[in-house]
Amino acid sequence: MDVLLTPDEWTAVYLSLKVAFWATFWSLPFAILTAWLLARTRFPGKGLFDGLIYLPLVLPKVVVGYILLLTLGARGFIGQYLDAWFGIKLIFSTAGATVAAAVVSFPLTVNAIRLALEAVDRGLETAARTLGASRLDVFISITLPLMLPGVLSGALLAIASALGEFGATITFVSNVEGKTRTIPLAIYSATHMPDGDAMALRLTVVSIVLAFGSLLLASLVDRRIRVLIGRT
Amino acid sequence: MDVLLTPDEWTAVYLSLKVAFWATFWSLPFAILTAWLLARTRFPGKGLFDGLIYLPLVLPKVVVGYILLLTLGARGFIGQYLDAWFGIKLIFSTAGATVAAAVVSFPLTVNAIRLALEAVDRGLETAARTLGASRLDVFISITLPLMLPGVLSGALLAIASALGEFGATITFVSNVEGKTRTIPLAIYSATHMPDGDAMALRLTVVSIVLAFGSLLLASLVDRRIRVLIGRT
Amino acid sequence: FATARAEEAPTVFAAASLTNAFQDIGKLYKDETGKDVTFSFAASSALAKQLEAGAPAAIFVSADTKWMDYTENRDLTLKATRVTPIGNSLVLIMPADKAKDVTIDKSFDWLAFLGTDGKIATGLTDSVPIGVYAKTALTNLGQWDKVRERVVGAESVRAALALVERGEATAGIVYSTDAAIAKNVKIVATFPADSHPPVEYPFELVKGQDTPAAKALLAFLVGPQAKAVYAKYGFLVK
Amino acid sequence: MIEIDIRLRRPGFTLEAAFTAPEAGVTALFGRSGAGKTTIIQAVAGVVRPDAGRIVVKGEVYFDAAARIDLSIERRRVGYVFQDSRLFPHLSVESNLRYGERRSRLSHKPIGFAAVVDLLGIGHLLGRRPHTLSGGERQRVAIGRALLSQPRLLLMDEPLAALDEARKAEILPYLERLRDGMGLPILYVSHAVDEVLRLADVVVALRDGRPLAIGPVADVMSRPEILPVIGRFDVGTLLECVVSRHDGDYALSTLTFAGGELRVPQVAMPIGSAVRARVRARDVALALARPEGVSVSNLLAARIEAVRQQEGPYADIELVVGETRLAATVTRESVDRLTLRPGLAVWAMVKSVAVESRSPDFGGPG
Amino acid sequence: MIEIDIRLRRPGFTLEAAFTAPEAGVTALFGRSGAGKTTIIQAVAGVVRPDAGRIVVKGEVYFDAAARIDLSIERRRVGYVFQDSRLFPHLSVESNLRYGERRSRLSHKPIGFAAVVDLLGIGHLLGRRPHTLSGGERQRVAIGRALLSQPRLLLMDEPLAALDEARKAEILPYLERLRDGMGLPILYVSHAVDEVLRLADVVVALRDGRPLAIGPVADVMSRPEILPVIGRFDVGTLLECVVSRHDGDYALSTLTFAGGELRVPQVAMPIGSAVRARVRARDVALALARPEGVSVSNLLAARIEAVRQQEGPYADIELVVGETRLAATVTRESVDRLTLRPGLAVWAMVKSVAVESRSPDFGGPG
Ligand SMILES: Nc1ncnc2c1ncn2[C@@H]1O[C@H](COP(=O)(O)OP(=O)(O)OP(=O)(O)O)[C@@H](O)[C@H]1O
Ligand SMILES: Nc1ncnc2c1ncn2[C@@H]1O[C@H](COP(=O)(O)OP(=O)(O)OP(=O)(O)O)[C@@H](O)[C@H]1O
Ligand SMILES: [Mg+2]
Ligand SMILES: [Mg+2]
Repeated sequence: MDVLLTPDEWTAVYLSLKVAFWATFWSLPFAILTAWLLARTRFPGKGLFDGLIYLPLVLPKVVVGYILLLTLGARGFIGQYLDAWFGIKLIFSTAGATVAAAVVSFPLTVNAIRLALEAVDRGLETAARTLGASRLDVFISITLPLMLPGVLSGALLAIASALGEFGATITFVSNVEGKTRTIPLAIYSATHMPDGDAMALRLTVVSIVLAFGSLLLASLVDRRIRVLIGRT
Repeated sequence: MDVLLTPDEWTAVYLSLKVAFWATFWSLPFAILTAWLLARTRFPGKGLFDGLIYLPLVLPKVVVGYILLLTLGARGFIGQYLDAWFGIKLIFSTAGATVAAAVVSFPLTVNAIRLALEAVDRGLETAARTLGASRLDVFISITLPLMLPGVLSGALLAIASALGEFGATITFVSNVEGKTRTIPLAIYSATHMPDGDAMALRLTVVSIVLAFGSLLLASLVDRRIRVLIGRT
Repeated sequence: FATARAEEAPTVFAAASLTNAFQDIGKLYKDETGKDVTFSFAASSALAKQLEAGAPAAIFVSADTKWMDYTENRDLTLKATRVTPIGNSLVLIMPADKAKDVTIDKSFDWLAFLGTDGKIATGLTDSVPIGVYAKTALTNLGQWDKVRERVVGAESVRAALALVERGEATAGIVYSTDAAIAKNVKIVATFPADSHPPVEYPFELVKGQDTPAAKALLAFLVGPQAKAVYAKYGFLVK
Repeated sequence: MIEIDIRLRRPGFTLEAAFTAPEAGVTALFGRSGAGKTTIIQAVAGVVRPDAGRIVVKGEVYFDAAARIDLSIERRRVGYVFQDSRLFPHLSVESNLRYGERRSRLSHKPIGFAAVVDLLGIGHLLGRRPHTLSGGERQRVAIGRALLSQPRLLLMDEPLAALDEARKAEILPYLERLRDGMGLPILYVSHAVDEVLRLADVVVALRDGRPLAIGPVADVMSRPEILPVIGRFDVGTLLECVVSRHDGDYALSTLTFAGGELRVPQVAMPIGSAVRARVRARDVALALARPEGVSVSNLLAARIEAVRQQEGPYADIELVVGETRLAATVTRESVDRLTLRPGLAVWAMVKSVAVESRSPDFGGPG
Repeated sequence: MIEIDIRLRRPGFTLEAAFTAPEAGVTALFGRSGAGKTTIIQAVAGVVRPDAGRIVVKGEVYFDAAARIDLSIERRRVGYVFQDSRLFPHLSVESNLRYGERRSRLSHKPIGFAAVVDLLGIGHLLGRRPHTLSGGERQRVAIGRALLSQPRLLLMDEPLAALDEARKAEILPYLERLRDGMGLPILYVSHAVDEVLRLADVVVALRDGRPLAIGPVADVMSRPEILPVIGRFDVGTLLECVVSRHDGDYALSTLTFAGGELRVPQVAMPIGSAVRARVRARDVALALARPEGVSVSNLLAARIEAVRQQEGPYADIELVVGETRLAATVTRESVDRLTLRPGLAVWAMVKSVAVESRSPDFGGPG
């Protein structure tokens, strides 16, 4: 395989996948919860909350990264406690890259899930409750399966945008070899080298392959889900 | 108002709004068409098409910008004809910034619209056709209104991500004040100036205000739509 | 669609690190001649690629010689017009409250200086010019292999500076000009001039855009009034 | 003429239906749940594509697998009342009603908005959104919407199931008028025997996707093989009659049929009109001698043709009145007590008669 | 005892309903489309919150606006068959059926899976997804799902409207058994008078959100003010009877009531059982003298109490048979011809009788 990519590049690919996977994995439950709060509940300050969710999308990613630095960096006003209490250092670490990817993709995930959630017929939820299911039970047994295509779509967007995330990552965790150097960072570097075109191209192709791979996977899963929930 | 922002900053804000608006405006019909193709039709190569749509999301924005440069730049294999035939030069132009923003936000818009489209009950479309409406008529009179929340959500995402777009813009159309220097580019420039921090902060706040503004607008419109289509 | 027309104010493609100096000089030029200048500040690489794609800029100012060579080699800029009026030096900085002066030479013990977890912030070491210079310098000092895992590459020199300002990185390698304008950081050492190629900012006219106006502007950018501004921002003026 | 001859396979279900329906009349699709009634209607509407076969409506080929013709849904101009009402949630009731009306290209719209709204009693709902309607209200709007699209063919899938008797009693005569006055053919699915008997000219009884019996309603509804579907109490005889006299004082009319006369509640039709009268077998009692002093006003001299004992308490008696056959159901005990037997002359006492408004002119079943 | 006393306002509609339903019996909600039937059921299920009032089921307070009690839907343990079937599209038919069953906390489940599947004839559908079901199949699964949740109270909103007669005839006796054998109270919405008469103990007739009449089914269904709802042909009398004899040869049973005897198709109940017999007014003919040699097996000596001429061809006759009142409908012409008048002794010929399986023990209406 070394014919195709250098070991460094393989490292970047591996790291990208890891970051994208974990960013999506960890943010999904929160995204579902957030989407549920936005779609199915009313609470004071909901408008503000709704706005906050979209912020990472509106702000330049570099600013997002800078805000992460200010808050979650080792001297950040949350980061210092993470460090002091749990010994968690996000800055310059893969974990930090994951957090950056998760934050940036969060609004996309929430939006996709929310749309799917709003499309779930509330009459079915009511029917489930008359059959003795609690709210939580209804959510797990009815709502969640019915909104799976949306969750999947959200996860796909999350993975895709995590794979493409650059600005927030580099600003927050910088580029440490083997720790935070994801494909976009490698590509960015390559495009800034006068002789980097070949490398940039290779990595771009890898990105595309990964994207198609995840899309393919997603559409396979999606088809199965659709067959299951009868929306073929 | 100059108390708040310098004229240069106002220019950036105005430009950002203009770019975000037109990017969304022009891409929306294409996004709707694409979503419709993906959700309601089958054609050979659909998987590939589906994948292509998501590419701008997966690739680092700098690469997207670079690809735009290669294709739509003055020497690009499409750009040269744009120039020769229509006298359209995208580089340094607001139009180019708009194209960059539109390309980057396209997958998000398509995804949101597609989810909404898939949630539209096809039984209603069938019913409309038995009442004498052609496919197009059905789409306009039934499908489109019913998926409006999704279109709105897609437009919001598009505006938000256009407001935050940096990498593709600076790579494709450079950073020219009054033409392509949107808020994110202005923030970038500000961070390279000694007294830039205050300016960067001001512009960040402006971004946030704009985001909340568009969200507020969207949620007002959304509520009206929901009342209209009886999904309160 | 708006189109860029040739008779408009000439556009100067400049490395982002020149932002503040050029904006001042732009104002001086307007005062002097009544004419406008348009600047586009971005990474040298992005600008070079835009030139390659046919961007109608008049003057290209790169943050290193490599990208200027790149455009020259592709016949995009006019080699004959190259001037290198300004340079910079590489310095080691630390947060002001932790600063302790050191001397950098081949025997300097970087690991001891950084402590167990410490990091050095600079630009991306394979692409961002400051990072490339830093890597070359450390290599020439025979230290690169020891510290490479401690080097964090930021997207720009400004981002590296921020990491030091915030105290996230123990130290940083930046240009002296950046260090001069930064708050809360202190220069603790300057890299020996022989440890890296000279930091230079070459200026060239873009091929096909060498109008009298562009030539006049280039002359102004390397003229005495401009040099005063460069000096003010800490550049080495030749 | 409406020709339907289609085949369609689904996992565990095969539809194979061929029949011809009258061009201006009601064809009832009858059968138990899952028999394929909705599927046939969907095929005619173009919502479902049969695997093979032909569908021709009034000379226009809707579908022909061999000739690769498959007319698009909207060009079939059918008014389809779905089993679920399918109102457009984003449109007001009025806009729902107008949806098809606006799209109809007829310059003269024979089915008028005001008339339909009035008939269906939905005038007070016009400004409302569908999600605020009750089940029956929704169904009425759906019927109105289909009618107002000025269809060439009406497809009705259990349209009246959710409605109360009083509303049904208002809508049925209107459907009869549509059928008669406008020559609008109707394919009608219903489980209600009353509705079918009242409206239908031709009945297609389906079982498991295959026609069990096809033919004029009078024929089919009295065949024993469809008893499981209609339930035995509703067996009866349809008599083709002519209005011969009106008795305004008592609000009665006299109908003449081949074999006698019937006195029925006044029918609003001129003398000489052809009507169809339905006599349920269980509404016919027998007497050995002409009963005197009874409230039953229809006494018909009859002869017993056949006596069929059944399981349970009942026996089916086949009578001939003049030239007309008449079915009666009595207990087996009565058969023995009165020694009813073929050939015996008896009096049939017909207590109540349901009268349909017209005589059918069948398109012969295929 | 089930106490319902609720008020609820919507634009253009106000529900104000107070009634008490028997703890173990069927309460039918009767009324025209839009009368508020579904709204009442939804309030009991907790799907809709009344503005004020109380709902108490079997001693448990479901809702009490004053005491700020509003039991959550899932804790009400109602089995709700919705007007639209609301099957879970992502679950197989079997999983739909099991959904509520699994969530029921009863260790002994009195309503068995196999029995319900068998009754509803949905065994062959268990592996299917709801979107492949026909309308009637869907509704049957919905009924099964509600039953299997082992409810404390069954709410049925037109559950049988989409079903064929034969299926109805199978399901109705099962519902009767549930009612009788398990003491399961049922709130039942239906437009079908037959179903209501057969199942209901108490009828609540609604108009425009307000009860028009509340009471034992025999009472309410014969009141003239509800005629517009049920249609005049279905007026009748309910007789409380005791099974007194079986005649196996003829498959007949004899019922005794206060005033005489009726011979009816054999009922599968031991001698001495209380049953309810229903005689439709239009199934009663009158004779001045005892008719001889007629197939009608029920001849009751009666006296005319009242004669009410109506518009149209009919007159309502109120008879007394022994101690029991019996309604008859004859033509006005017959009244004149036979000079029927109060006080006259006549014979009532009752051709057919529908027998319900048990005698009601009403929870008195509130
Ligand atoms: N959201 C709403 N806004 C206004 N009116 C409503 C709303 N929901 C229901 N209604 C009205 O309340 C009344 C009662 O509705 P309900 O569904 O209880 O009727 P129903 O008796 O079940 O009728 P059906 O037999 O047609 O199902 C109807 O007139 C209906 O139009
Ligand atoms: N997608 C499908 N896959 C498998 N079987 C199907 C599918 N769709 C319908 N069926 C079956 O086809 C048969 C006919 O369905 P159809 O809807 O025509 O019945 P119907 O006569 O209208 O019944 P009902 O009176 O219950 O509405 C049913 O047995 C149904 O289960
Ligand atoms: Mg059907
Ligand atoms: Mg209802």
